[in-house]
Amino acid sequence: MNGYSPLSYKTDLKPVWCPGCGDFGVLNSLYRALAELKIEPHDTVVVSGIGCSSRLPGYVEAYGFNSLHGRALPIATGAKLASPALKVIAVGGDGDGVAIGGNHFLHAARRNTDLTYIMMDNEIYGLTKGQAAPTTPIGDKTKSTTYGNPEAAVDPCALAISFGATWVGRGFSGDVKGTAELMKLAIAHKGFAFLDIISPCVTWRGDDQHKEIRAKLRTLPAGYDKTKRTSADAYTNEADVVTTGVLFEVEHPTLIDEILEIRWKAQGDKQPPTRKDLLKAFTPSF
Amino acid sequence: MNGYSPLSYKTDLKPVWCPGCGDFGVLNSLYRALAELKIEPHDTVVVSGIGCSSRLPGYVEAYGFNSLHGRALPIATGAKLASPALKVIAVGGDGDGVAIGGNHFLHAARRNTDLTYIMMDNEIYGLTKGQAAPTTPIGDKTKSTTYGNPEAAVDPCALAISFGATWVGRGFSGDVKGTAELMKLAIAHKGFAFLDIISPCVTWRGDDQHKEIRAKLRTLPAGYDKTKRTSADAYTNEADVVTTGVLFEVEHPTLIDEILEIRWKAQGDKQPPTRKDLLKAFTPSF
Amino acid sequence: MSEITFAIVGSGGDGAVAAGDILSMACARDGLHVIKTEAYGPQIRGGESSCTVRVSSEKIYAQADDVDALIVFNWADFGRFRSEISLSADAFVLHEAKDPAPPEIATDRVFGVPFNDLAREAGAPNGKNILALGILAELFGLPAEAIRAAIAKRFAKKAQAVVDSNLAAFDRGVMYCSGLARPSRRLEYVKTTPHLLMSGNEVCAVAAIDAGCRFFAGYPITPSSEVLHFLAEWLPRIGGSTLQTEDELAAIGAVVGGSFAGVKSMTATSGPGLSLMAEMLGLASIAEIPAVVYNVQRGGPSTGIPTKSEQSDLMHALYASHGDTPRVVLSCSDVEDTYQATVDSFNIAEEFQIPVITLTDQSIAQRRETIAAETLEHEVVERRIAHDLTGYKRYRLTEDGVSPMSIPGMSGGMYQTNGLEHDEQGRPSSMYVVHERMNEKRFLKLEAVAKKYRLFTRFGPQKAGIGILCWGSSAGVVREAIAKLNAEGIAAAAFVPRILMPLPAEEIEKFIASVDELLVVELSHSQQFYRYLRTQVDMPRNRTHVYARSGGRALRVGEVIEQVKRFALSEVTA
Amino acid sequence: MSEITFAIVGSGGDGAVAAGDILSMACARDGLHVIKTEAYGPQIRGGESSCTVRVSSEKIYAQADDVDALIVFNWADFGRFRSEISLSADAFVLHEAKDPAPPEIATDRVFGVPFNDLAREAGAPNGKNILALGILAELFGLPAEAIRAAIAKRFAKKAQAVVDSNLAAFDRGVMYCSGLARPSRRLEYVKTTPHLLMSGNEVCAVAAIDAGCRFFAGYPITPSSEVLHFLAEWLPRIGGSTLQTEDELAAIGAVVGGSFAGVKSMTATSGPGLSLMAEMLGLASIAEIPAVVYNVQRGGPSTGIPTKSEQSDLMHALYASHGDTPRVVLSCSDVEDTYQATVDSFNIAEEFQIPVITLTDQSIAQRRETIAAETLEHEVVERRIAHDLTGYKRYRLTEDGVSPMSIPGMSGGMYQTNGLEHDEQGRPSSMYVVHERMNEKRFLKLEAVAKKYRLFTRFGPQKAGIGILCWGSSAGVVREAIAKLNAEGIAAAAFVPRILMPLPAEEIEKFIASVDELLVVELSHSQQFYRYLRTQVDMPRNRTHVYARSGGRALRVGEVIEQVKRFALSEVTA
Ligand SMILES: Cc1ncc(C[n+]2csc(CCOP(=O)(O)OP(=O)(O)O)c2C)c(N)n1
Ligand SMILES: Cc1ncc(C[n+]2csc(CCOP(=O)(O)OP(=O)(O)O)c2C)c(N)n1
Ligand code: SF4
Ligand code: SF4
Ligand SMILES: [Mg+2]
Ligand SMILES: [Mg+2]
Repeated sequence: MNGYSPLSYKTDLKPVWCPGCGDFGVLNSLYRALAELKIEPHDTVVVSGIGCSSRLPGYVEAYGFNSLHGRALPIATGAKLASPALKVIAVGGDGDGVAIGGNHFLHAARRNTDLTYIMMDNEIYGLTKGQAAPTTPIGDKTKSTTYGNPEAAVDPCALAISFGATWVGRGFSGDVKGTAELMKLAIAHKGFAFLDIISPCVTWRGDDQHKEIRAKLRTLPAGYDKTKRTSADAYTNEADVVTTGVLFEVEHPTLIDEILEIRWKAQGDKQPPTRKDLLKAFTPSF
Repeated sequence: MNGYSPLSYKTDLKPVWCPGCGDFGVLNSLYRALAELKIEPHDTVVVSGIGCSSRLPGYVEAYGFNSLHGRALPIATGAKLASPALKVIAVGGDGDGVAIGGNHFLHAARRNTDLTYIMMDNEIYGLTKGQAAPTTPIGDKTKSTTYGNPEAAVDPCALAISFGATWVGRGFSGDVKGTAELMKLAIAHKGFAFLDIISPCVTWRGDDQHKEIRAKLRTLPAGYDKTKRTSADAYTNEADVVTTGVLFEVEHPTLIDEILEIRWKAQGDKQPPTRKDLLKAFTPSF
Repeated sequence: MSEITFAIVGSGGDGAVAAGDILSMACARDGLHVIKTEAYGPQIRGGESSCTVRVSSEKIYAQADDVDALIVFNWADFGRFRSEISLSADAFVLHEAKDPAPPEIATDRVFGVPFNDLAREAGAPNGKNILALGILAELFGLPAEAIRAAIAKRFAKKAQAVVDSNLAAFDRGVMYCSGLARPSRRLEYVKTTPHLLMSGNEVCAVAAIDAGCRFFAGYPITPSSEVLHFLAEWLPRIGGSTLQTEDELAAIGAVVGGSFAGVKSMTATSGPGLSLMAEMLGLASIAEIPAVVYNVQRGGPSTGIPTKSEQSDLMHALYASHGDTPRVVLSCSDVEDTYQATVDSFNIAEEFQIPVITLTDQSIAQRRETIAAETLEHEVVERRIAHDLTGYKRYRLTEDGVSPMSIPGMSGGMYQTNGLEHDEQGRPSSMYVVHERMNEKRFLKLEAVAKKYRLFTRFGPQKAGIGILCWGSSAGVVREAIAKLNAEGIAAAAFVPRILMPLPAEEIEKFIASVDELLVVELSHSQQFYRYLRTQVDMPRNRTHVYARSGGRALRVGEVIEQVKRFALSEVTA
Repeated sequence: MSEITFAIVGSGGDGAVAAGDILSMACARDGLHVIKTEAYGPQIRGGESSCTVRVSSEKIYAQADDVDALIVFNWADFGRFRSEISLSADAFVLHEAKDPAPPEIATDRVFGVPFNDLAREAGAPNGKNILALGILAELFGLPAEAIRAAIAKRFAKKAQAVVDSNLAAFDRGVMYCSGLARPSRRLEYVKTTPHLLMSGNEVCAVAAIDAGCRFFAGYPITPSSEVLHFLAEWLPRIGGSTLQTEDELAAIGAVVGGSFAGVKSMTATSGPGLSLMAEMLGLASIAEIPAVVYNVQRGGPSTGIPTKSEQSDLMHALYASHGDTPRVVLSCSDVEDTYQATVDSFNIAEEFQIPVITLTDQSIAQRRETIAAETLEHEVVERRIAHDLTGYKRYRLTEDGVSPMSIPGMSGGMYQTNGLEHDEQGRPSSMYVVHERMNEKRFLKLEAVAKKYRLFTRFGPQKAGIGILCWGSSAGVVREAIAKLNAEGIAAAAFVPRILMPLPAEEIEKFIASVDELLVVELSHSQQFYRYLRTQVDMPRNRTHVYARSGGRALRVGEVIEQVKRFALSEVTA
């Protein structure tokens, strides 16, 4: 690869997304972020689940893994732990991450796993043609909620913070440049970084989504203290506005830090154990 | 059954628990709470997962369901939705509920499902002989963490609140009476009530657990505002103390409310649909 | 029998599928038999789509092998389906005149039609699909009046002008034919009473309601989600409810919970979901809780090909879950049969307190087919409830393994149900004798099911030179192949077990004895059906042939006939 | 061969298991062969426990059917195990004198011993178990010096007084025997070089390390957790790591991720966990990612009987996951064999980029057995890496179906891996032709595995009147049965496929041809092994017998002999 331009991260696979889908913006932001951070494609792994959004790895010049619905994070965790030098980015939909994958989201965040996790949040199940997601507002009519969604929506950012993520941000796919900046911060963060990107599904949530969301956008106030868990309370689970920016950021030892620490405690710079050491507990040496 | 005494809720099955296990206290509190609330045993369903603690339904005179590891809540949800007149109580361990069952915990709470969920929290996997749970403090040595647990613990109460539970409390198994009072409130609550009961595992966390925890106990201050999500922040994820009491309580429409509302919207007091109505979309009537 | 198969190919806005819908509904109204399928390109929306409608004067059981009349709005779109759409020898092709036909297509039956211009002229710029219907109706003798009525109905909610302009487009199409050559065949039929037009998924949902299902829990997945959609609309109207769960683990869990609480419950899913349900199937089995799992097979393994058919979830359905885990597996052989299979599934689940997996596949579940309303009737069986609760034992050993059940809310019926091995009271036990006896009890139920549910179909002569064994969606194709072979004078027969677990092995052996050569037909690369048959049936070594291939392309009648001739005739004549 | 089996039964504090440990280690040191098993009552802790140690001068392959010497500290505790412990005809029973033997036990070889009083006298009030060892050593000719050394080692970390008092208790036991009758048999042996004493789970963990595994992800579950415990201690010492995941879905997910990233990875589980892994197995299969899943079978279905053995996860291991999903299934026939099976599992997974399930069961996984250190050696095979990356295609079609793999970090090797059906580049495709070809590719690998890995064992004469087919833990018992039968002059033989998928069907057919009657032996109520054999092997209708029963009780040598005699001799002699 010569140089790092957004275009150089593009594969020759044509996205399957609907015209107007927010995920195009997310993809473009990612190209930009990778280029500006000069990330080596071959040191990068992009893992996704299943959903419209989860098709993204096929469009990024990197090692890609379009896996199972809800299981991007365990696979990403395994790749990172086995090979810590890799840059591992998990991506996927809100259904993928908060419905079927919710438990992995909780535990990957809790462990402060060294991953970037980008959620393309369209408040719906796109690929399966428009059923309610855990992010779909209560009362909304969808394919699976004929009389209005009976269930309260959750805000993935609020969840991420309560799960223990050490970096949490929100972007909007319509703002390619702003979202690219957020991605750069998320990717550069040491530990579990979660970025919720509002990425409209024009097909199942209506053509007006882009306009409606744009009207709701606002940014964090000056002096916002992103190091306090409670700070984000006012900017998550919002009803009529959508606040973008870095909602939360702290430094904690990461899972890789802990693993290295464990290796050190276990063996340090001593000679590696011999076969004899390994079998000692089973050997009747008395 | 004649009268409602704690003893009348006892079955003739002998608990398998170790002498000194905290779960005995939880069981006794439950007998008391059921008796004092005069709950009809045959209208009650107690569902559990798998673990030492999940053996509890066998010891309670009620319809019991000792199910699968991590799946008590979906089963409880199904039972409640299918038959809303039942009193459904889910019980189980911290591993059962926060590790393998974490996603169901999130979604049962989010839906404000009309369930009481009692967690016997011993900060360890008891039944499988002492591996770290997601509640085990960071640094602790267990069977699976030879060099100290690398992962940060989560507080189930903090999670429950962020998941959307409408009643959240914490008790201590050593305080049978106080815990029974909390259980009574939890069972009486309309919606998803979560009660975390610190219930020591003397076998894998040490004989001193009871004493140590007792020393850390404190109660909520007078004037504590349990209706604010943020109030609980100071009393969850605590390091050196354990605060018992009702940490959070609000009123929201419950899942059953919503289901009834949907039925009303769908049919109201109109005549039930006929076979013809049902097949209308498929009938070429033009 | 007079029949014609139409295909309309276009892009998102071209209305290919809408035209197929209108055509199908109109034919259904006039008592014609229809099978309608759709196919899409990889784009989530707005990409290529194709809609195929087979219309026949008599009952049909499968899609047709070949298309007799093709409408192409755009050859680029057609390219995507080139490997899926096969044209009959005398196929009539009408394409947008501005987009000339590629040379390999061009024959004397290929005509350019200025669809767009004509539609615009007719005052319906978006109505070229309707215009095409007019052409087809006129050329092939389709029920024009019914189509016009169907058009009016379709646009009834829009302004009258929209209705009118579309009708005008239709009429313009009819008129346009005066300048066109005539196809070699026209549809000949007598108008009769209307049929219903339904998909397998829709039939399943209606059957579930009829069987008494009042609780549905599910997680969306292609190609089964329509069951969730339908029941989300209808169950609340009859006092039931649906729950869209967080995943399939929860879906089957909620079903087990709902059923434990006494309400008939089901879930619907496809392969990936069924894989996630493996553990809970085992719980339902050991805890003896009725549960119906309707599984729509698609191309596998893993995410595979979600929009296409295959018969490769069979082994998983039969054996998923660790341990010795009895369950019942039924299959649907066509849309109509889905009704019986679904009601039977509930009946068996409830009577025998056992999980039942109802296997179908994308081709049946999502195609629309005409069916007679009176075929949607079936006896409903209720759970055996323990009425005398003195000395009640939930898992009492009985002759057929079924222990009457108490339901939460029944005073005196309290018990503990258990995923651990347990004694008659439901108390955990790790004793071998208890385990062996309870395994026996649980498997006894399969014997009782086998006795009561002899679900199989046989086509063709009682003695035959070749006999085909197949299941599920292959049955319709095989049935048509048998009819053709018989008409040619070839003595071919087929046996279709509609119940797969327990397998009607004796009946299969009788069938085998009644034929010379044996051919197993299935859409599974690893021969799952053949291998499964072998577990219980002695397949004669020297006269058994297996035709097993991957799914992803519909099984063709011609393909079956070719196999039959290869294995039967070649050996008979050589 | 000289052998004696001891059982010690007591409550939590009685030290029955500790005594068995000491005895086993001591015997191992002096080159004796030992198999040690434990059993517990339902109480989580402090309940009844029993420890059985079989000691032999020659290699042994299974627990013994009967106990020759029994120590009972408390008859109530013994009651729990009554159905599991069978006493040999001349069994020697020593029980606490204060607790008189129940009448059905009392014979002239049953003696009351004041264990508690004697131990107190010896200054070791908690040492009655050690005292019992003294008695056993003296009566049965056990290696007393080794036992004393083992006692000293056991208490080495405590005060010297503790060591001394325990040794005193041992000596008091030895002395006490002067007043006792003598048993009819004593152990006769020659001291040789020490053996290792290991459980199947421990051997698996060591084998994984030897095979190059550097990443383990798992979720605790009985009876497999010891693998997690061992690797959590050792992998960090050699630059690897373990992850205790939130559930089994994540465990197998992390393994797939780790392996994708180029590191040999494994998980260990038992039935319920394996059920949860079904979907991800399919992903590993279609995405062609090496993965090793070590599965310890226990009583099923569902939670079943977690602490006991059964061979009933077979069908699930073979067929779990929807779709046509190739995988390899290996089995462990004893503790020692677990080493070969585990290393082979990694070798196959890595070379053929396929998930491998290594099936064992509780009886092998948790019993401790003596093994010679030199048997823990096996060739290690590495993954085929794509070194020339020009025009690289991750899923290139090759002769044996294996496409060399690039590893993240390798420049120029980038590709997309996919659970969707895909072309050679890994790009999603829903075309039939691609699907069929890729199915072929994936199943080709099984043929290549079959050719290279002809893993099976055969015991007994080359031609036999009866041949037994069995697998896994049944093999050891059958092997001993065959030896006894052969010694009796009965020509019995056995065939044990150590690789189950792909099945060495040809070899099995050869075996069948070499015997008159055929007997299938397995611990699965639903005859999973027999049914599976039938999928690929023609089992002769009139000379095949199946002995399949539930697990939960160990298979006995005598049970196998009885079956053999029933099916073979009765027909030969009648
Ligand atoms: C185990 C399993 N269950 C269900 C599905 C079907 N499915 C595919 S994508 C999807 C949800 C899509 O929603 P989301 O994750 O929000 O992604 P989007 O399409 O909206 O980008 C579902 C339910 C599946 N592939 N696998
Ligand atoms: C699917 C599955 N995985 C693993 C297990 C093994 N297992 C049984 S209980 C348990 C955890 C016990 O911990 P917890 O839930 O905290 O209950 P406790 O015993 O501490 O009361 C585990 C891992 C299982 N039964 N099923
Ligand atoms: S369906 Fe929605 S989410 Fe999916 S590609 Fe189309 S617009 Fe995007
Ligand atoms: S192991 Fe721990 S949690 Fe389990 S019964 Fe014993 S003390 Fe209680
Ligand atoms: Mg979405
Ligand atoms: Mg616990």
